[in-house]
Amino acid sequence: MEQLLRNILDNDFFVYTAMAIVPLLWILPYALGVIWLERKVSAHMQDRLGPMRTGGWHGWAQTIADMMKLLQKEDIVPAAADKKLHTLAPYLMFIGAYAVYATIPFSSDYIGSDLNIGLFYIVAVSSITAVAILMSGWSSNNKWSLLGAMRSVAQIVSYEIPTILALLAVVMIAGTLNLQEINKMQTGWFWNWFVFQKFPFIFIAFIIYFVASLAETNRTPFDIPEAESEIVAGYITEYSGMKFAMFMLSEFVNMFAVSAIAATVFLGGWNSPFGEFMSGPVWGVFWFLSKGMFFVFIQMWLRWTLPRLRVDQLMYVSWKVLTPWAFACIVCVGLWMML
Amino acid sequence: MTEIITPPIKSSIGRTVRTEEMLLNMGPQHPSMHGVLRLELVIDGEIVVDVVPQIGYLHRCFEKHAESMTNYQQVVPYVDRMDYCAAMNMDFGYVIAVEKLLGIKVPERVEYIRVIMAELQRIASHLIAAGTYGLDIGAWTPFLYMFRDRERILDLYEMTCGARLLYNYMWVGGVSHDLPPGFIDKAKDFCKYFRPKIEEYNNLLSFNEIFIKRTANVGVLPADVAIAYGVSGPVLRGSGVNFDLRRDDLYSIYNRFEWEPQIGKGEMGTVGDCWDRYIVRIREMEQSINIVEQALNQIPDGDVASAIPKRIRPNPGDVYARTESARGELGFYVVSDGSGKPFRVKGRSPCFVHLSVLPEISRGSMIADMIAIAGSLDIVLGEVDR
Amino acid sequence: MTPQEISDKLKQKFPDAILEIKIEGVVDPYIKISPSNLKDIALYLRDDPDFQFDFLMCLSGMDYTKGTLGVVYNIFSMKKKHKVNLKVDVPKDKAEVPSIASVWPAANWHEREAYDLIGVKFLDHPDMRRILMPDDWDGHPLQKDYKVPEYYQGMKVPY
Amino acid sequence: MGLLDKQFNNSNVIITSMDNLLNWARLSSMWPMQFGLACCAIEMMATGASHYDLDRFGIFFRASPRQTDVMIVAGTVTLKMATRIKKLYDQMAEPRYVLSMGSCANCGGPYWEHGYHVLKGVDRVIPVDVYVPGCPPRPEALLEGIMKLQEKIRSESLVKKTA
Repeated sequence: MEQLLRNILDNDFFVYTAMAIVPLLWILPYALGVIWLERKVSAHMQDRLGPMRTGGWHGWAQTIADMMKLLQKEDIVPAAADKKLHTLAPYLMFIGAYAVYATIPFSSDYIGSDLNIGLFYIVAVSSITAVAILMSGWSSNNKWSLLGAMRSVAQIVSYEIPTILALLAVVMIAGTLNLQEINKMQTGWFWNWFVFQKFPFIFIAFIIYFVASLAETNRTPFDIPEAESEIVAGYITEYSGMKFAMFMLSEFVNMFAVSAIAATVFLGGWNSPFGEFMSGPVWGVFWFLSKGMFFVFIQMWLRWTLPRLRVDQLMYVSWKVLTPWAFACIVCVGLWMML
Repeated sequence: MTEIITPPIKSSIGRTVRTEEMLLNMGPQHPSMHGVLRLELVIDGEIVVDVVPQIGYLHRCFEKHAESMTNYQQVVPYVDRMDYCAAMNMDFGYVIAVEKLLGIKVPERVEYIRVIMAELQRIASHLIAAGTYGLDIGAWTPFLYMFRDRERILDLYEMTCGARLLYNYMWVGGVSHDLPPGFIDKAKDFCKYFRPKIEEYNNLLSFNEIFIKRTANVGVLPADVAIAYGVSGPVLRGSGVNFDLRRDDLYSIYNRFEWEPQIGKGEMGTVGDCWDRYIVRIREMEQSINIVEQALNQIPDGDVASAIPKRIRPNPGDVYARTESARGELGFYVVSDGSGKPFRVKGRSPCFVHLSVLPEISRGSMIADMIAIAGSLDIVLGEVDR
Repeated sequence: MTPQEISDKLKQKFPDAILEIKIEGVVDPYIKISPSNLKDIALYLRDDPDFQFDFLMCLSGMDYTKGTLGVVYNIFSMKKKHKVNLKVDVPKDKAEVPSIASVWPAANWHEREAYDLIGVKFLDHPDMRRILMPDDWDGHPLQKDYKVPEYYQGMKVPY
Repeated sequence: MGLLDKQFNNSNVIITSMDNLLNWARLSSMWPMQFGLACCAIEMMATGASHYDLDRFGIFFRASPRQTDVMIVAGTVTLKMATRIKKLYDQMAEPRYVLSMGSCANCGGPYWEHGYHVLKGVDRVIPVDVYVPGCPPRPEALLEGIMKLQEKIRSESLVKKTA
């Protein structure tokens, strides 16, 4: 991909901006689609219809209308708020979610930048969102958002540990942090995906990763930072108009990023489940996106069925349940590899 | 303000670290405050140090209106609007009080119609209570399912008295409209349709692991504190006290049906916690279905408006009559000075009393528990503020 | 216990406090007592083994329009399943009644409401404030001769 | 500036199509504030539930006043609550509308005569766009009120300040 661009426009700056634009081609239509999908999925789960009137068949233009309405909204910055931080926070949140796409392999040909420490980079960058949330919570000078920010930072920080440990279990087998290599190791039929290697342990690591990723993106049952019923709207209470849209966008982008990593590391990103049949660079993109969307759907499904955990129960799950189980998986995978 | 004076902290920072509780106004506009209730929370981090409920945001001067009406019948619409989630039970309470004052007896058919309507209203009100309780704990979907089933009850009401929420249906001495043809088998279909639905709610919400974790052992209300605070209804029965006005202080014809008041047994935690109060309401719905089905089978014929007095002029005196509304003991203290106008009507509202218990059982809990306890008391502000 | 036995036992324990007893000819029998020793009558009703009145059903303030205000207590016993109604009358200008919030905590909010709407002050009540009306509201609305204010904080009140 | 005003007065093709687009966006995604006062709030919840489903119109209940553009005043506004409603209205972001649901919010409703603590109509405190009669209004009446509000938004224009 990089070579292709390099000989079209030889100047480095243009090449890298073009490379940065490519994930946006997927993210923006995806965001519009998934917000509409979430409202339709939640509606049909709740025995109702969801958006129908906007834009003809089944309200497909609902998210476009939402975005354009949010564009017209007055951009309120509370009087006593810290103006610079308040306006910077949503964009920093989007950066945190968007930067992860740099090293996610969309297909065998296309990867943003083929870092050989891809996974390490992803885990490091995804903690920017915690900084952005704290910034938004503190700067909007509102008790609700302060409470929401405190809760969400505690949640994200304490759930990064099970995430990393679960990914570590896979890295032990793969032997490399480069996501393209990890993917190449999982070619062939679906049983040599990593999820089914060293059977029970990597599967448990996958479950731990998925549960921890729910907490990373503040999705139910861990959606305590923006708990509607407890602290009004958490750290986004004081945001209106475009900044609120940026927060919503980064939440959904983060959702896909997390499920993309799960698909790549555990379920063989762009490998087709039937070996040679339907595999190749273009089919690879299809397989990768469908696995990603499958996880996004499960996250939506969980959101509309499960109630919400309390803050201390949430911490209990992270420290007392997920982390010990993750350590156990690593030890067992290590023993398995030794014997 | 707790001042941390432990030497290590003091030496490390060089001055005392002053921690301060934060006064948080869970204001009249709050998603889970069931209407316009303001809770002044003094919180230390996540722990609620003290709660002061501020009410009065929906005080609609019911007692002043009751005194200014020219006739006892005209008070019924205002009584509907006291607890708008259970308007039939409100009518029932007021009408029983005035009939006791007048000393008149209503025909059999009217008694049966009133029991059927009151019990259906109890189911509809418990559906709202359990649905919004699921919302407070964070589960969105049960609310929608429960409102879908509640719509079927509202269709039954619409058939009979034309209104969905506030009916002005039970008059002093009778009811405004007789049951329309086809009501009885439509109500029977509803009972058959609704029984398996309770099982569905149990699988979806009541025995959901996270829901139990969020509600068991939270906001425990011991039985003697409950009685001292005058608590009644599902909240009192949730604390294990087997007391139900429909059986212990008999009014109307509840002794002709076999049903069993449900009490909290502390299956998921201690007796009297939020889960007990919630499960008492769910199981009470089943008992109400039994009552409605038996009443539908035994209902006699007759004219419903025969005993409605043309001019109500009770001789001077006062009466306190109480009935079991969906939320607890609803009492009306009616005083008459011999003229046609009521001299004074005081509504004793169960939610008003339950709200006074709230600070007692939520000190030291967390904010999320605070919401769970307030939800489990099932408070309707129209009745609290009257 | 029947209302007759209750009132006789009370009459025998507090001969001077009982002003009037009415059993027949009334829908609900009641006992009118003098406000001064309301507190110990209440304690006696609650603690006496064969009374055990532990459930305060209702406490309502009354305005008897001839310059006298009043408070009516309806009390019930969960264990013995019997009721008693007490009435207390006080002059309008010095409307003070001892508070029984310490005997039955249920009375706490009811007394605040009676003070707020009728204007009967309750002595040594833990938190004697208005409960329903805004704190800066003047007058007690449920009194028969109450005049509705023309404006409240800039908002026109009457229609 | 004079020239530019005249230029824009006769709203030519660009302005009108821009108007339609912006109005369409505003009217098809109205986010009301998640708060109800009294009996009308129960009817509003029933309208939001599956049987009458407000979500079909793109209506999504938001909890914080900053992210809402419609304030549905559902129920009796008492004097103690009126100051709060004024504060909530001021907190809402600018293109905002008010839908007064129920006769209590319209003119004091059944409490107009003896309600010493009831505000006789929410339009004494905040400007109201659409009044929905009824006590409580049926869900269909609320939906009709919302569609009336949508018509009103459809006729708004960037240039000419409509009534």
